[in-house]
Amino acid sequence: MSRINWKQLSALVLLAAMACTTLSCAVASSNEVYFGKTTPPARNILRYVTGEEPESLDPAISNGQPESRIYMALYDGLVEYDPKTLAPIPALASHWRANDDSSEFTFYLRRDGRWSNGAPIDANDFVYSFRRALSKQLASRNAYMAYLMKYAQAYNEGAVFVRDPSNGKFLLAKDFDEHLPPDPLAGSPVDAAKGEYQTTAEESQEPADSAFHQAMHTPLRLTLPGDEKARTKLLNADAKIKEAVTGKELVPVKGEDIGVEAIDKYTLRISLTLPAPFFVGMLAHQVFRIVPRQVVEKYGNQWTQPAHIVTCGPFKVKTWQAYHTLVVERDPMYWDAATVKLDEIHFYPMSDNPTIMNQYKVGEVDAVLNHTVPNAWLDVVRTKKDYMDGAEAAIEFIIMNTTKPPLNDVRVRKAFNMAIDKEAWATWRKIVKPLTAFTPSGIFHEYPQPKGDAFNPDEARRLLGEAGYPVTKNSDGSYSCPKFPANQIEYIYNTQESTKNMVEWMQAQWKQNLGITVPLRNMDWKTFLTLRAKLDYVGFARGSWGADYMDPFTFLSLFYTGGENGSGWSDPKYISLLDEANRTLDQKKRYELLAQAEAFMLQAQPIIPIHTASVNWVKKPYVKGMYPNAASLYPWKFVYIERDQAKWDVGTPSLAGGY
Amino acid sequence: MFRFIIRRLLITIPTILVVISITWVLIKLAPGNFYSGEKRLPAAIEKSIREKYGLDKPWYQQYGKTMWNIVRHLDFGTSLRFEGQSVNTIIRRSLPVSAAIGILAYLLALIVGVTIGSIAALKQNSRWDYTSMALAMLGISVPNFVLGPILVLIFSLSLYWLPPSRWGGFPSRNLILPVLTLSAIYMAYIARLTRAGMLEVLRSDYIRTARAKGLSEKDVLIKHALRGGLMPVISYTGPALAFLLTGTVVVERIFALPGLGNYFIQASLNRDEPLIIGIVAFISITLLFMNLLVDIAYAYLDPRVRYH
Amino acid sequence: MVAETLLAIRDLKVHFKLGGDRVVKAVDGVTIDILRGETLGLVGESGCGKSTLGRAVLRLTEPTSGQVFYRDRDLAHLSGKQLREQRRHLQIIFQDPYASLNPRMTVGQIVGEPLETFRLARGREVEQRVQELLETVGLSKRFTKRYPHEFSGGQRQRIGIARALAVDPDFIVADEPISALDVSIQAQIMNLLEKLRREKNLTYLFISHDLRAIRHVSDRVAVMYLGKLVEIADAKTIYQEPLMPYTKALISAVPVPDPRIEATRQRIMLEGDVPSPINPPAGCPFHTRCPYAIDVCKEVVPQLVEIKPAHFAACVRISPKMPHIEDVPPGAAPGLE
Amino acid sequence: MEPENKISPEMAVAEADVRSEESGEVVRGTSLWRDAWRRLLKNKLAVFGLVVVAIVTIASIIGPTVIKSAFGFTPDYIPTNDVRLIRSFPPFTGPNGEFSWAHPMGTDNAGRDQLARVLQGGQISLFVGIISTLVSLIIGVSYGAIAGYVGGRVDNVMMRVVDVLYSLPYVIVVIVLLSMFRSQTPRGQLTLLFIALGSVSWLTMARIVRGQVLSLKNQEFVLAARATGVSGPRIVFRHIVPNTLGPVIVYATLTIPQIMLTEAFLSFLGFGVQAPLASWGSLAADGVQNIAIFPWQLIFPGVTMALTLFSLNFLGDGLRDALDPQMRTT
Amino acid sequence: MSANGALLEVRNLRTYFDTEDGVVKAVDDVSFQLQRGETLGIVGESGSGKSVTNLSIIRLVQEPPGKIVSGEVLFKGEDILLLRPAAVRRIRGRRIAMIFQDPMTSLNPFMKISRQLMEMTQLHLGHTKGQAYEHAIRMLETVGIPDARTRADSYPHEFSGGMRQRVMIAMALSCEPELLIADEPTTALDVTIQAQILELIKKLKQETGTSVILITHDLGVVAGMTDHVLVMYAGKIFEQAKTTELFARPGNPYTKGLLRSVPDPTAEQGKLYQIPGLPPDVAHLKPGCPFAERCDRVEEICRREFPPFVELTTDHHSLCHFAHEVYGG
Repeated sequence: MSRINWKQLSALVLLAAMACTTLSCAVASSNEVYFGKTTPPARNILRYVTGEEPESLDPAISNGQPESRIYMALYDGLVEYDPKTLAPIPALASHWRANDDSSEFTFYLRRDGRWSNGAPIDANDFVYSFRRALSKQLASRNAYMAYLMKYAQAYNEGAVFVRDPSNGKFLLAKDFDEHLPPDPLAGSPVDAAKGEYQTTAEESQEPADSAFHQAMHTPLRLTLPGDEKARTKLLNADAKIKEAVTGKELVPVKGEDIGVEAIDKYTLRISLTLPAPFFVGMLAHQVFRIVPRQVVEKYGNQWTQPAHIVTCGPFKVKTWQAYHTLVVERDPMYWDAATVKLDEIHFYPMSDNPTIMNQYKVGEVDAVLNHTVPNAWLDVVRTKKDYMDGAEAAIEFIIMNTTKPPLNDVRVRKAFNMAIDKEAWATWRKIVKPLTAFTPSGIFHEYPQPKGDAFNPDEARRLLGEAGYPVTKNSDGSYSCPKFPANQIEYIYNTQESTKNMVEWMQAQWKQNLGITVPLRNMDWKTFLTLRAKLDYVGFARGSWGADYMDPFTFLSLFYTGGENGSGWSDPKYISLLDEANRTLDQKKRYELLAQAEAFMLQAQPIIPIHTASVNWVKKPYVKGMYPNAASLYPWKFVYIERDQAKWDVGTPSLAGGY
Repeated sequence: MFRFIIRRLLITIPTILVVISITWVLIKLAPGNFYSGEKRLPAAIEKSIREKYGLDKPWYQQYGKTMWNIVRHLDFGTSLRFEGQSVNTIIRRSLPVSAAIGILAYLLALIVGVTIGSIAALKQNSRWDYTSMALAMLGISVPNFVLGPILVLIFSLSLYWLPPSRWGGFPSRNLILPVLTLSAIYMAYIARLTRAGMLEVLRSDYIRTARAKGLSEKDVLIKHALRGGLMPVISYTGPALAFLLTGTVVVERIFALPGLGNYFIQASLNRDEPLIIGIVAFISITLLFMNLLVDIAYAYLDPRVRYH
Repeated sequence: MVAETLLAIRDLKVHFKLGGDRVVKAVDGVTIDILRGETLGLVGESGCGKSTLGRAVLRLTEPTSGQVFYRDRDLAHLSGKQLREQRRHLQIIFQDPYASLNPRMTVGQIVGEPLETFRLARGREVEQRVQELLETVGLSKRFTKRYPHEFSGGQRQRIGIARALAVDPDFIVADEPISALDVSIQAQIMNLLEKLRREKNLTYLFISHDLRAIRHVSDRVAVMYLGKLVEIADAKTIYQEPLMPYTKALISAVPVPDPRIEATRQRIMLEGDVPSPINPPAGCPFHTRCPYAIDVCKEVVPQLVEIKPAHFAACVRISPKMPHIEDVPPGAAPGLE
Repeated sequence: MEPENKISPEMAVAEADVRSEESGEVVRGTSLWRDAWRRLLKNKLAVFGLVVVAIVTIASIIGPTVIKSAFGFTPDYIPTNDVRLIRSFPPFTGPNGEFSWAHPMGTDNAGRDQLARVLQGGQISLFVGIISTLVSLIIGVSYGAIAGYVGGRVDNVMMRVVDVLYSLPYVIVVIVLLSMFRSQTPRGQLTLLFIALGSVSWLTMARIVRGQVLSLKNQEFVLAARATGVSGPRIVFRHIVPNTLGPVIVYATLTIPQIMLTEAFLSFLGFGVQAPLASWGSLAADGVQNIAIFPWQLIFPGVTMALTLFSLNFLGDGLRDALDPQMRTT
Repeated sequence: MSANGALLEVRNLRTYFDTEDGVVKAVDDVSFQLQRGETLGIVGESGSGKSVTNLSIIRLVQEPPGKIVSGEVLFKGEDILLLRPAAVRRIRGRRIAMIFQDPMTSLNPFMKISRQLMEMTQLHLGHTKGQAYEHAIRMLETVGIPDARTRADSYPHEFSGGMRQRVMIAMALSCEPELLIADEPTTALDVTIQAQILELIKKLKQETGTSVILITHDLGVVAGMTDHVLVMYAGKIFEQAKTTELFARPGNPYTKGLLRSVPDPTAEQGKLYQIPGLPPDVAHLKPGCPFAERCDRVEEICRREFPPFVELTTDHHSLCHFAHEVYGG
């Protein structure tokens, strides 16, 4: 029946294939200085790809990176990140003072701060915003970032104070907990701290020593869970507290109890539970950026809708089309409006990396978010002058479930660690640094980062043998470990192209050096998180973490838990070392203690460090003022479009020097 | 006919409620929460979040509340992930995008597919027939996540003719590539269905009658054959259009379009319960409605069915 | 000679519900005895319910009401299992030789299946029995491995007959068995059926719209119109002396293969079509087309009456005293008296 | 008298045929299948499809072994001991850009041989496609046949169930399925994937079969079977279902590509085959990411997949025509 | 006009079909002529080539697989087979009209009856819509459709079989064709309806003087309707004669067998005569007479040699080695 010449068909297929080949080769071999078009946009607008669709424009709500970049355009805090170093620079606070042990801070606000609706900004806005961010009703996922403030955690958790109705006195924490770290503020009562502040002429009026301030310097009160069930359980477990609490009155911790106080309209005082020299650095975080009280109270959770929203950053919302574009425009009310150079920023929520790169290449966007250049593209893109990379305050590691055999044996964990050639991995991954510790390398300069075990396959095999899984060498030079129950373990990871490459690589290493093939299992992000959090896996799980703030503690705190860290590993010694470090005022000493803790943890090996990540993105050469800083955060007011080709960035802009 | 429509609509309601209920159960069974992240939240915050969204209530209360709001007010609630955004608003916002792409793609598929299919049927077993059917099969064999990027590579990255992605409003040049990508497979199916339908009709007695009347081949085809030959395409249109209208995840993702499909897949991955339920309910309503519409259209186009 | 009644059909009704309130009264109160060893011809135009009647007798279509007695058991009210047992004795041959054989089964499977269902044979016996059956109906025993599509219409009809014979039935409903066949083959099949009847002492209900064939194969003929039997008589009588006006018209409409007869024949031409069984006319179902209809016919439903010995007709305008309608005075309805 | 005249006229037909059979003048296929096969072979496109599918299948099965013995690497072999080799080399290119037979399809990002991966992907894709199609075939055909045959209220309810399942969020179903029934072994994962894919793709099949059954169940051969006392289930599965073969085969051949594409989409979401195993779909999905830089990563799996699906379609159409008994009657 | 003044003359027509089984010679060397005002019956069993013959006349054979291999179809002296397609289309429906067997499927189910009728006159007579509509109503009334005006806008499925066949006839006669080809027009109908339709064709033929070719397998129909008969078997004309002559003195064993195997309701019943065996497989014809295998007076020569077309009288021909013997005996 068929008279067709099927050669025509195959010709058709071949033709299509050849067309693809030619075209794509043409694309790949383009020998240009930059990746794609470099025509600046006609208007003074930056088109930036932010990543996932922002969850909300309310800075207290979301803990995501895409959102944090948007919040930096819309909201100001006491301080802002330095565009290169990420150190705190003055924002709504023109300057600030800390007490001797960095447990109490006073911020002096600039008087020209204004909301986008023209209303002035004063200290009460901060007090309101902090209390709101910590309120149970808001249930902010970032609230823990503010736990350093006195009673903030108690308030956020809905805890209660215990008051003796007879004398009105509160029970104190120190009476019931010997391990409690000393209370820095209580140790320095206000009376004894005359001249706490070195006031400048501008602030000649000494801030009144309020009752609240007094209260902050009284010994830490005892707090008990607000939830009756949890409280009863706790009381039943501790006869001493139970007895003390009996007949006493329970007073809920209120927002007013948190250690933040508007001394006057333009002076804000924050009292902490612990000394925290890095605290000012944390204050640029989104959870500390302020929201407009009137608008929030008027519109409830609808206040961020473009029709209602009032902001305080260099830009304000112009239009918002979800999953498409958020347009923000220069806010003339902004106190530093003179510095703001862009007329508008268009934030594009996009998450498929090749799609983003295509968009960038044809010149439809000017800059993209971090980790956008696919690994395989690096060979081509890295040679271009608009490619950005640099050290990142983020690490990649493997978590092991230490509660289930065979990885409950530290020798086995160490063996798997030593069997990975991280140098080779980093060479292949091209832009990362091999890591043996749990804190990123080259980020915290004075931190005496400990060294974990290095690549040592012989030792790895020996350790495995010692643990009862002898590794034998085959005639062809490969290894095998027949006793190891490889089929009962797995390596779980979330779906992501770059991760897949990595786990395959690790699997290959283990196979090559130990003769063990660990089955890989990928799954969607939420499933992965749940399994890992519940320790509902045997073997290995992917782990990665980027700094919340610029201190090693942001990493080490991942294991500052009772084991809810995906590995099941927890050790009181580790926790007490960290506690001790955080009590230590001397930065150098503190770092030493942190390093001790890290070294201790590395010995226990609940994780296998892989690499310190690297910032990895592209921006057009005409975009100036954006730097490949360690957290990929950009204070937008410094960003501008440079039309003079001579002043374009050729290569990665330097992170040193001023801006 | 009227009674038929009413009866079908009445059946639709319990169907959709069952769909919603099963979806609800599935979401509850799926591991993870909308708020879970790389670093585990402190237990107290987790508890506050659960209280805030009523997730601490017993399951029957949660279920009851969800269903009641839907039944009583057609209110699917507020997205969990997108604070303060109501599901109804999100659907209203994203539907036009999906619909524009979907309808254009289907129209294109219809025009090209019917033309190709008719030619193939008329010139059965000729070179025309084989070439067009080979093209149609190519359309079925090449996944759209491959076709899309290839089109982008050619028309955007190499020739710089068209934008590679993103929504540009309606109408705009941004529509061309996603519409092409999306329509390819439908085009292929329609071409095949048309060919099969036309072949069957062309063999039928009444076409012989039309020829015996002295009508030209063109008139035979257009006046007599096309209507009957397109009946299979009509019945295919219902589900096809419903899925097209409600977005195709892959194309919306490749081209970064703010459509329903994109929302849906993200909502599923984010475990955004109200949003998932809302979109599922919307899709099933559309699906059932489209099927009904097709049945009505069928009845309208085929007088034999109309009077039954 | 009093022949034994094999099958007694009593007031059998088959009504199909359509959408809404519409009901098709396909078979509407049929009562008739089928005698052992006879061929009862059932004739009528398409849509008159003759096939439905044939199928309802075997309960291939569920009767709405009425009884079908076979060996004192009411087939119409048997349970599924009992009914399947009875199927051994009652078989059917279908009209369409293409549709009635499963195209995906071999002849051996088609004919052998009833044997296996009723466990009448096992293993090699089945094969042997199938071959015997094929030979009985005039086919080569080598055909067992072949598929229906390899056969012509006549051969297929023979396969259908072999299948019906496999269980050694008493009674066979032949539902238009020759309508779809070529003229030269029709004669073959009719002769085969006749031969089998003689040899196996079968009883047939022979359904056809072809009056010439019915006349040839039947002992008695029943004429059906719109779900009702309107005339029953032996074959010769009904052709030579039809009583009911419808039967008269029917017989006069049959073309005779002889130009001389055709040239001179007077036809009774009926007006219009058979009315729809969905809303059959009140009174006599035939009154809408009957040249002899009077007002009474629109109201009274005529009963089958033995007008002449062993000759029943349902028409109010005739009676045993006045059997010929041509003789009845205009406007009179002797059947009502 | 001639011996022929002794034969009764009824027997003449049989005799005539026997005669012609003995003289060997009439040659007819003895089985539907052989007949179908013969007609399939006459259809050039179908033969082309058959040949391609056969070649691809055989190559997929034995290919990886052959490559291993010839070059020493497996589809998941990452040369981690020599980082220079962990790169995506173009086809027929060695580590220093010289011509080499080692990787006729080039290598992927991790330096793995593409040919080996494409062949192994073929194993998975064909296996997934065929097994899941079978699953959907078994469920869909049984379900549709029962609904259509029983009819009435049962049919109504069963079809409403299909409506409901049609509307269920596919992604979530898969998430729940895969997380509720976990398996550590790659094989167990694959089995789950089959079930997940098959269990969602049977719906259309059920509808098609139901429609067919509705029109078949009043056919005379079904009545004949009932008349000879054949039981309900036997009627459905012996008499009716085999006759739905034509549309079922066509739809099944359309299901295979759909399932392969769905599998690729699931891989894209992270529910597909587990690395380092790969399917054509996942290879193509990975390759698409690098289309502008390493086109061979897309072209080889993509073209292989498209060619195979292409051929399967032709084969399916050919099978449908060949198996349609009505095609025989002119 | 052909020399002898016939309206239609078919000469040596051959129409072959290319099938998987081989070449089917559906019509093989068929010649006949039809006089103006005459009714010609073509009788034959299925597959005998009677329908293909007539489809070939107006070139409606599906091509492929069919092909008119050779021959002439002279319609008023003009060879239709040589005309351009457009010219053939002007003949179809206008001068030669056809009615098909199955009225249920031969009308377009998607189109109103009126439109299907109007199409004819609009196309061939250049009627305006209004004219065509009126004409359609008149035609429907002519063929005896009650309430033609109200029913004209119905769809075919709303009509019964008999009514549809009337519509087909109305349509065929719309342009007053010179030749009407009725291909088994009553096979799908009941006897009482068949009688009506045949009567109608007879009546209309008398009124319009149209020539008719009536294709049927029913010898009874032929007996009552036709002037001349062709008997076809295996793509050949086996016998041709005046109707009365053919029935009275068939000159071919096949015709004879056919006549004897039809039960005659008027005659006394005996055992029915039957032609043994099956119609031949036209794709695999053996040499010799195609009927030889089934013939009761077969002789050696019949299996070996193709029979001659014997002229029994000027008007009576038979394809048989022993035509004279059969005719005489």
